[in-house]
Amino acid sequence: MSFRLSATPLDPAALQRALVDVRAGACVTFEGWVRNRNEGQAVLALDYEAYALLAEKEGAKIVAEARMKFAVLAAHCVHRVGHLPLGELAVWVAVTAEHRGAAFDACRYIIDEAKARVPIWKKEHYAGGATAWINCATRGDHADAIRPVG
Amino acid sequence: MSFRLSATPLDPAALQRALVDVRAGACVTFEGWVRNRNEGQAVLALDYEAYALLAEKEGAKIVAEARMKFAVLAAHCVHRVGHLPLGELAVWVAVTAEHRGAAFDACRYIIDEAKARVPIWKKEHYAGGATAWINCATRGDHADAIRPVG
Amino acid sequence: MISLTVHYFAILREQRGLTEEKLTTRATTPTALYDELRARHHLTLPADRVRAAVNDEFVAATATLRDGDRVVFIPPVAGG
Amino acid sequence: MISLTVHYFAILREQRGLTEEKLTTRATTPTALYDELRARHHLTLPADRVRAAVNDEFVAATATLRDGDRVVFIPPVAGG
Repeated sequence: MSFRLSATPLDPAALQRALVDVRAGACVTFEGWVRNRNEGQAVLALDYEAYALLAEKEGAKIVAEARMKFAVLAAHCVHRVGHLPLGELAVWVAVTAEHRGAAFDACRYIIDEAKARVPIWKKEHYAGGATAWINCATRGDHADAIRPVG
Repeated sequence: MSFRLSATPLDPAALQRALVDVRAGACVTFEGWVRNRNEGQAVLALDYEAYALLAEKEGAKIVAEARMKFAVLAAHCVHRVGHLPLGELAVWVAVTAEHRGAAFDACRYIIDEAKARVPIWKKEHYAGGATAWINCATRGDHADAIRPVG
Repeated sequence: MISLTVHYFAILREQRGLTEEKLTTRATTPTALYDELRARHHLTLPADRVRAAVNDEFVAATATLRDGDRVVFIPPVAGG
Repeated sequence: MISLTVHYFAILREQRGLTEEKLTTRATTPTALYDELRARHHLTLPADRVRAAVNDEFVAATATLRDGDRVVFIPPVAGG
């Protein structure tokens, strides 16, 4: 059971090898990828920034909660920080269990809670050069959160 | 969108590369592994047998249904046939989507429907030498489906 | 009387002792044919737990069998 | 007056123009301190959209700040 941040690219095949367990009948993984659009805008890249100490503490708490709520054998989550190009793996969650129901439910719980609670922030870089911190726009238009070029 | 059977071991990392898509924000995968116990019995290995022509037809129908029901970009399922040792990857399902909700829901739909509808059968080999075709026991004890040694 | 090919898989294959056979029958539906084969070969699964496919499509238990059909009886499945 | 260290992340770091500072304040709660900093540095997020952590633990907006605390204001998160 673990949660950690990584400043370097993730290797899902290598990460998954740590979960090998002959008691497990199911392994569910979630990968979050940097996609090329968000709310109608063309995205070129992302920056992820974390409050590392509290992020790892809160992430570990979420993984422990998943273990309490669902009959899982192992659960791991790794989240990238730094500058990520399109297509890059931003977050990886994997859960093993005897049965698939618990593996699906725990995997979804971990990513849903991580997105809502772990102090990690995402800045999108748009075609044209503007940037925005996601979820941080303030009233009216997005002018406060989207920083125009120059 | 595809469903296929494989008589040789699966390479999930290679299979997943076919799903790369910069429009995708989420990739959910399910792996079914051969586990060492089932309903209290120690399992040593499995045989999967398929009615290949109808299995691939029904599997393709399930994947197409998932595509209709959920906002997914791609969905693939590969199922092993043959003799599988403990820990072996028996079935792999992967779904990409813009958003994670659809990817989770479609992945679960595909594996749930595949287990219920695709003509594939599983024979378990137990410690001690007995075998049983799963779901094929008939009334009373399991004597009809479990074939004792010798 | 019609001539059919019957294919067996999994527990039915083991209990019948072969993977396919050609036969002639007075049965006109999958259920009637299965009951005939079940009695003859001591198959354990009752008809209501076996589905039928004809010419590689699932069919109803009461579908009409035609001369030359390829019939497959499908025990309870267990993929995954 | 108490002495505190304040750390800034993400949009707050950019708007404040630094990652941490030591300061003295009459504020006794995270909310009061945030409102003071928001007015001084023209931070855009209102206090009700910012959480607080003290010494690397989440705290209530009305928690009591103590001399020497390490305070972090947490804008809306967006992992994943």
